[in-house]
Amino acid sequence: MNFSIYDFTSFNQWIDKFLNDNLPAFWAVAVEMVIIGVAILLFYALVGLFLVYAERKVCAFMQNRVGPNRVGPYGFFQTIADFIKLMLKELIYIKNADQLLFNLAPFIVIIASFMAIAAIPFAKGLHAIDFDIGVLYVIAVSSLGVVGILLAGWSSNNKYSLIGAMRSGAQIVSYELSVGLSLITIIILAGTMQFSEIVEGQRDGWFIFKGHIPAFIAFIIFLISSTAETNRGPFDLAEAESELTAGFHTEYSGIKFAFFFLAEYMNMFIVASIAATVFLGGWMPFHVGSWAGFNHVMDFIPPFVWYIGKTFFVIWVMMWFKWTFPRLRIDQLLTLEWKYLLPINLVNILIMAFIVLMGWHF
Amino acid sequence: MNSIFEYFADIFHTVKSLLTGMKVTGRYFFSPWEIVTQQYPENRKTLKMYDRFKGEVIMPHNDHNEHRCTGCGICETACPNGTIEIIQAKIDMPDGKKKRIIDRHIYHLGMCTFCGLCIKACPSDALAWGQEFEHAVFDRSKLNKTLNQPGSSIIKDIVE
Amino acid sequence: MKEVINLPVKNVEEEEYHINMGPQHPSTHGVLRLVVSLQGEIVKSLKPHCGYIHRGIEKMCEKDTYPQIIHLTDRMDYLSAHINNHAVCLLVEKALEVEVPERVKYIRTIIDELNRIASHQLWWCSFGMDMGGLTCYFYGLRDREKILDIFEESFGSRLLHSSYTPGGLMMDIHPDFQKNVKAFIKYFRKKIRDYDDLLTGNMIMQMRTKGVGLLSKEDAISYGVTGPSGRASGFSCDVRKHHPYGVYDKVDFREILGTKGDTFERYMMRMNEMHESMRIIEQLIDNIPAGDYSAKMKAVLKLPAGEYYQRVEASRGELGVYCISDGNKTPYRMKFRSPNFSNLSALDHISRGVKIADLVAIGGSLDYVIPDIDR
Amino acid sequence: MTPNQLMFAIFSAVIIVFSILTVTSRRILRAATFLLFVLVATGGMYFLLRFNFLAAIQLTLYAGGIVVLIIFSILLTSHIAEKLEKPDLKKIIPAFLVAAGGALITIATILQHKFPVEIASGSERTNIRVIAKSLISTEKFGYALPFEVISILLLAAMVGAIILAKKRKD
Repeated sequence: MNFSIYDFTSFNQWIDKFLNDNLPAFWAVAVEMVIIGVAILLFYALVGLFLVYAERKVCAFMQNRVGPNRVGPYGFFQTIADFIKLMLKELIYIKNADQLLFNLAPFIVIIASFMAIAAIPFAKGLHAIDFDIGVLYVIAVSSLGVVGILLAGWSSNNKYSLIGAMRSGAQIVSYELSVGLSLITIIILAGTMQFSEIVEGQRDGWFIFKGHIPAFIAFIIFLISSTAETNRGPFDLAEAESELTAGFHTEYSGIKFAFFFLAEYMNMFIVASIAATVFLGGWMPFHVGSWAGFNHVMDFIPPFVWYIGKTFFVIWVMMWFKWTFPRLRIDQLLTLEWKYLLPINLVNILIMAFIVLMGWHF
Repeated sequence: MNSIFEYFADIFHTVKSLLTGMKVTGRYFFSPWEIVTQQYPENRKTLKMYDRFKGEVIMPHNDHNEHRCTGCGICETACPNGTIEIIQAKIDMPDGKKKRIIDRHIYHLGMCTFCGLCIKACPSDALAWGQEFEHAVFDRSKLNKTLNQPGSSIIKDIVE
Repeated sequence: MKEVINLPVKNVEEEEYHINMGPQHPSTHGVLRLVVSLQGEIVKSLKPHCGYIHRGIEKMCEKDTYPQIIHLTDRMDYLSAHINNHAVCLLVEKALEVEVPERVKYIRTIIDELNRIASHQLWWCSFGMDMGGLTCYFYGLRDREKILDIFEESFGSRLLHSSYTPGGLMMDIHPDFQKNVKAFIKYFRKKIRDYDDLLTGNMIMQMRTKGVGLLSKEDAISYGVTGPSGRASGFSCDVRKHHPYGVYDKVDFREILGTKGDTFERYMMRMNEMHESMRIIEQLIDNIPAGDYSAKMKAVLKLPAGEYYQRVEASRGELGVYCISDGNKTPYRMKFRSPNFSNLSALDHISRGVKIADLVAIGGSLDYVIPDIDR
Repeated sequence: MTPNQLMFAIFSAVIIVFSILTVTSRRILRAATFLLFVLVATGGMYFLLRFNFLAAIQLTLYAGGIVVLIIFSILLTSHIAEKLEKPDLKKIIPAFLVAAGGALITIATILQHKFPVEIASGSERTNIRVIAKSLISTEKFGYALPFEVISILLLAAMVGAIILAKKRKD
């Protein structure tokens, strides 16, 4: 066995071989699936807990505060305490709600985000499924999450929830377009939808640099529209606190609320990882042309660290958005999408296609 | 043509204004020395209230366990909320006359609105503001305080 | 033939339905209940229901002596507590024909203006929060703390001071008062730029507020909308200018008037008033005359029988105190004309046809304080 | 049993159970939700067959698009307490007969076909590049013309929808 933090391929092959040697084929596959499932679930939970903590610290520092600082050093275990509290909290029974859908909704939301994380490459060889349609798959799966929000809003039998759900429906359906189109801009440049190939294509330079201005514009549009698609401020109309109390999850409590909460942060993590992978080179280190020494130092940093660093940078930018801007109104939200983002995006795709045709990219 | 120009001018202005806002939050994010939060229980030792801080009404006693309150009841009438209750006792003076003195000066902290009228009204300056501010208790009856300490007496030179 | 599938025909887009905003709702800034009838997201009409924290302050005044009334007026509009106190003090002084020392007038004016700034800072916080920008809340509170520290140093408490008495002040200002106020103004002039960068200049905020919640001058007058909200519509209603009290007749300040009367104008009125208040303070702070901090008053104040009215410019509008005295030490009847009550009455008129999000913004721009409405 | 067979069994069971639930549920939003499960399971079936592109399109269009649209319109039109009326027997029987007849014909047709035991290696067929190339190819078996025709049709539909929506306003 040859374990290396720079390339997990041989490690994975070793596990695969070990299982196949010792178990019948069916059980080998089953055990592999369980291992991957548990690993992703663990990662999911840990990242979710950390993101909640990070969000609180980031917003606290932006607001001249200290943030959580009571539970553990620098309040590091605050989210774990919150999680325990949410687990122990009573699940309020809503009398006139549609119980089946009410209970189902948080699961749909969390399953959708859980499915999307499977296609994301964390490092070389650390990749659950490497679809040839990776980007399309992620777009497809993440579009399922809105169903959960709609169901939650409707089945709570609460007017605030219903308004929140309707806003969210209009918002996500229209912003999916921009997310898709801005990714298509890069797909044109990369010539593939497979995540591993997209990352590999950025070995000699990240796409955001390779694609000149159109790639940068696509990145900005992706940031804006993915912020909207994950229902985060300033696009948090679905749960607009000052207008709709808590929007679609007004009636949820305890662990069901925690699911929504976790799913929101994980969706943020997923779109940030896509942004990191597609625009910022995924786990590829940062290289500058012919500076061999510099490039060598960059290579020394493990790919997983590169991936996590880029992802958290994008997440930090999204948090920065949220804690700076006031919320948009629903009509402004749609104006932004249909009048600004979509036309710019379409023109951007054309320019990118032209650049690729002429071979002007690096 | 003009409308196209406006379209892009709009985008430019919006982006500029948004970046201005982001500059503010971004600057504070990277300047943690500007944090204004006080970490309360930790800074208890260094936390100092202003001299005039109205924490609660107290009755200062001197070293001989003496106070200045004559029990006249002016503070009781001055108080708008009925926070102060004066319970008087009668003692026999050496010259045979009966004299009324203070038995208990009861102060209901839970009802006090800290208006300061009692302190202002007191003719013998028996009352003052205390600096104590940690008033939280589990039992409401603990908020009913007797201001004159047990066994205390009035300072001799106070003339009624 | 009977229809088998009875497809529901009710259409939320067309049907009018009601939601209760409040008494427990983040945007009503307290326990106010707005019964909003909506069509989709459009507000058709709304009905404010007040009285959830009615405490009977006017009735309570009838059993209290005049110095005691002061501490009740703190608790009406708790954000401009000093200004409320000032109204009652002026009323008593007017009735008793007491001339208060010049020093008291100066100090009262400075403190009133500081209080106005503090109140507008808190309004800015909560307006930002209503718009969804939570960071505003902390910046506003951060700067407000400085003013509250100044108050605490001089008068011992931060929010409800009761530091004015008929005839003067409860206690003299702290020796450091002038130094601290000047330091604050220097500090705040720098920090108010953050406010402009973060919210005023922000395009999202401007798009959400410009042209929304229009209140014409005529309507402002007929609804009795005063203060910054009224002045945004061009209704010149600044009591400080028209019926000066304190030393407002000696200072040079502008009555800021708007023209359009939309949410953004109401926002700008308060932002500009903060600058104007700082100007007033700067003119006065170095010229506080020496002297007594209170006029000689009788131990028991008895107003001559009659009716008295005194108005002041509170931070949300014109506060009027109307008092009937029958010559006793307690008033026969006390009536407060609170600015928020009148301002709230215009809410239905100006928010018809706007979206829920706009209703929240309009509510924030009217800046109502519920204890003042309910009294 | 291979894992593929197990997954096939799971997906088929999900499809059958939720299809029946979809048509028998009397709450309309529940029916729509069950339909979502059916469509997602169908997408899973495509993944099983390694028709990755088709599976993703199934998820995007049917599960993410059409079901969301259905749910969204239900949200706007129906109230939570509403239930569909119980259909009477007179209508159940013919409906059942028609459905059973359709199923019989389909099954009979499928059974006539001889399925090869081996799964076709088929990397050529499902390769995303091949699909993309044939979509925009103008040669024989190219889909450029149908693609453009459909886009014009969709454009016309969109314009029509906008006009219809505008008319209702005034």
